[in-house]
Amino acid sequence: MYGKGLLTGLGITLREFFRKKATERYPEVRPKLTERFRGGKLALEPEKCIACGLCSLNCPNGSIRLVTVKDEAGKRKLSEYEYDAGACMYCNLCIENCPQKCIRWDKKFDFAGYDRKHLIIDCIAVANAKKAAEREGGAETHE
Amino acid sequence: MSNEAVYGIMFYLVSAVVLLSAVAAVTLRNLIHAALFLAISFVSVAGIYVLLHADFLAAVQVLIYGGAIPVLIAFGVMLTRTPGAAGSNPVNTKTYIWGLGITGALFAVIMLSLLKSKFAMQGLISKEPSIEGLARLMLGDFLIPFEFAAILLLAAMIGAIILARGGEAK
Amino acid sequence: MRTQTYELNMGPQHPSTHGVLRVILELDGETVIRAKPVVGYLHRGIEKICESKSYPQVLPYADRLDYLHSMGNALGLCQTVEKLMGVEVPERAEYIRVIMAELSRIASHQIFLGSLVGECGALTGFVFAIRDRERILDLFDMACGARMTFHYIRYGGVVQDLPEGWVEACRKFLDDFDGMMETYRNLLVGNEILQARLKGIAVLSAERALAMSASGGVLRASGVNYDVRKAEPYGIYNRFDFDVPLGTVGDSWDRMMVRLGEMEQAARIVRQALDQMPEGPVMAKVPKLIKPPPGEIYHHVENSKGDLGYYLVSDGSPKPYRLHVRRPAFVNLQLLDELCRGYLLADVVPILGTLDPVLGEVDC
Amino acid sequence: MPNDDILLRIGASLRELFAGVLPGPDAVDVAMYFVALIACVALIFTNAVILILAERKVAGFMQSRLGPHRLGPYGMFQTVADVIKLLTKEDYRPQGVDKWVWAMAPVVLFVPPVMVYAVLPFGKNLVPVDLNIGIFYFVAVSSVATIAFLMAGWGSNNKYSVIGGMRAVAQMVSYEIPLVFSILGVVMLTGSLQTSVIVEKQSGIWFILLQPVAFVIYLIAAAAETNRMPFDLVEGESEIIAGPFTEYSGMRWAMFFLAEYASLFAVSAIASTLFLGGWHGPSFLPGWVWFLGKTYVMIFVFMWVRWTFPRLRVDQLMALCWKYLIPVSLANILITGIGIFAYRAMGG
Repeated sequence: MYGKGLLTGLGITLREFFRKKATERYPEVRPKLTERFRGGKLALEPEKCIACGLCSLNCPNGSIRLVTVKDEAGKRKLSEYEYDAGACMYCNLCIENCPQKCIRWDKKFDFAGYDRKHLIIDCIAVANAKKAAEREGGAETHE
Repeated sequence: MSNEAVYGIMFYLVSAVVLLSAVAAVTLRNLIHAALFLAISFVSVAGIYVLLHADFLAAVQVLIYGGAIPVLIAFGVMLTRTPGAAGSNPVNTKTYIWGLGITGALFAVIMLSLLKSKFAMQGLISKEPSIEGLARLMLGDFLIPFEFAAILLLAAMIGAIILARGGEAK
Repeated sequence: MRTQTYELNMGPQHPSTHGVLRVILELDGETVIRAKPVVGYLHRGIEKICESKSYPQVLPYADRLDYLHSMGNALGLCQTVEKLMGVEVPERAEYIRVIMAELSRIASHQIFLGSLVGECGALTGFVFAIRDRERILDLFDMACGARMTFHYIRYGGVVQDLPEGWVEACRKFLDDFDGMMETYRNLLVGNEILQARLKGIAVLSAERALAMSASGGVLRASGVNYDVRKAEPYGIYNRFDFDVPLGTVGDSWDRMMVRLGEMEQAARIVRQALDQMPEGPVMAKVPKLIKPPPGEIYHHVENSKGDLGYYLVSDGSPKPYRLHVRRPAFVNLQLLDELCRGYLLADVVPILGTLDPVLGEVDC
Repeated sequence: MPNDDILLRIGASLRELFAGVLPGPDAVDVAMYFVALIACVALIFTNAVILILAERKVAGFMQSRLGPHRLGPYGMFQTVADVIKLLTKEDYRPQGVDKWVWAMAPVVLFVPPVMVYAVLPFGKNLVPVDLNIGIFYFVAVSSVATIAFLMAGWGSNNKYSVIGGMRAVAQMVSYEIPLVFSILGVVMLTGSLQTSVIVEKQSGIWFILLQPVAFVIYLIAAAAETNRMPFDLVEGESEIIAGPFTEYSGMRWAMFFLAEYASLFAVSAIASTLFLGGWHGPSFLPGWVWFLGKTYVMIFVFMWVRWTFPRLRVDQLMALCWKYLIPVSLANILITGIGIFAYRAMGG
């Protein structure tokens, strides 16, 4: 009969009306991130880093900029490590190619800002600030 | 203030709107604006009907003219050539005199016939619902003309459809 | 009455042109006389970028071609490079690749269905499709940590084995999938208004479809039985038992129903793959520095949009000398003008929807 | 017990108050009309605020979303915030619009729903203006809305808007006919156009049972008249973006929404008047509560349909009207006439 499809359609939407909803109240209910989640910013552990530059070399977009200096013993040392989230493709190649496993995703994905500059992150400073905060109170910082 | 005075003031106000918007409708250069003023004119005529306690007629006036004016505008839009509607309703000043003459003659004819004829319900405001009397007249005394009018309208409609289709075939 | 035609710019900012497509419509009243698609508003020069990147760096860009079927794009590119290098992919990786590509196909067709009916006005159908697609994205998120640009399939296999509990989650999704299809059928397919909107609209004959080198659902809706997975089975597709849904008329309705059928067939393939999947390594021995031998190769796969081909020229260096992508959405989109002529303005949007262009792929 | 009705008591005390201040009964009547007008406008505004939230909630719930939920409990103040935002927006006039036509369109569109509210029978003795041609007045006044859409469409000087305006004419002029014909069935049963009389006659049996076909036709035609799904071709946001509304912003744009929801309420109220027994209902609640309840049920039905169906195409829309609805409604009138005749012949 003509109109049967219309009525079944109405039935479906009415049933949905009383069902549990699929969406969440976002800022209060945080999404559960999976273990392998790629997102947020790069978190660096500067003392583990050997300044080999493989992460920067493997990055398709050149979103990692690092500067190395030679110390007294002639060993290469990291002096600057900048990560530009605005240019990042989140392809994971930097992390996969790190021989020391000293970079990882911090998974804090909500870092929208009003300026492009906010997307460029000085990873060494962030790591130091985090360490300082841990030394202070042991509490996790949420920058 | 007596009721009659209020009705008088209202009558002249509404009449002024009717006449002024009618003048605007014939003089404005923009077809769309002209049609809109025509709508105002027609709808305000309904106001006069309301003052005369002819509610049904007023509603009919609004329905017919309020509903039909958009079609008129639509035709105006369709017939208007780009660019713009600014000069879409050209007014030929040379025919002013003709227009005035014809209007005057028509006005005279209507006035004469109005003055000559005698009205059955002169000066009487009927408290009876106007629609019932109308129904009795249309479906009783004047049934045959009423039905003839219906047939005429049907024929006109069919004719219009045929004309429109013919234009498509070309 | 003499009438005038007029031009109407649909897009590039228009709610239903699937991104930044611009269509210049020539209309007589509401009847379409000409519909000229103007592409290039999302052009990123991916083919050119790829010439200056090493092979591993090229791979993430493949995800960004047809971002609704990323897994399929990556699969095609990986198989192209593997074919040139002669790499043997481990069994388990092959199965995972098929599962991912087919799940991605379902997700892509859900977007197709949702956006098509959403453009016809049934927004609830759109939201239902998006909601159900979310389940697939959750599976991808579990496997590789991303929901859109996965970068999961790599040269020589897949980057990581499936995590704990993934197979069960996938089976659970497949169980629910029949219910989802049932909802689509009841809410959308059975709806008489939608049928009236799509049936008999924009009929594409098999000859024209072949002449315009259409592919994918657009071609099969016209009744041409051509599916790369059947015609030239790549990977392990010859091990699965699945049908190729075909249309009979070639109208918008058939183009929609073919895609719905493909979703079910994809689910069937995923079920078989989950059952047959062996244990083992997921990555072949591939050198760190990928340098295919000099030569050229063409490889094509059946993407959700159609026949996706990669033409790769290698000069033996770690960067591709030339990579050309045959983008099915781009090829299908050229049918828009032909299909729209003589139909109404309101038909343009569903016709565009059934051609299913993804602007990331069209403009590349 | 109509005197227990709180609204009637308020009305009576107001009348007493005016009688003490104003000279003559005519002046008191006029004052009471003004009170009714103000009440109607207040109803329109509060109702629109409620209905916009309700629509968004209904849409959300049917799409397995939560709908607005940020502002206030269950997002109750969302529309209030929206209204404030729209009011404080810049009054922006695009270049090249037909200034007066464009600016007047939202105002003209707002007139018909306000005028229709005058004849809605909110309860026994609670009709703002109990015209003896009430239903016909509703039809006549609501036909003016077409002009407003066309004004907006033409005045915007935008091709999308003109297409929308032309669609509005074709659609609303056509669907007026089945709308009137479906109402006619009820009018034939009652022999009156007065809304209060129509409701009065339904004390025994609701007319939806006697005129089910007319009810369905009325629903379809009313949805088309108010430009709601599946007949929202005038807006058709996937083809012509928003049709006549494309070039409006701020409060002018909000006026379109106010008018849309006001007329949605109006057609729903007329539906409950004509077919659902108006204020009749078990007497533990006052009549106007029943009336509003039935009206809101009708509104829910309209929303439900909107969030389920796709949109028709313009030729299908016209075909539905001229090829199906009008013949069926004419047949309905004929059958109703025969039915009444047979009923009388049997000595009913």
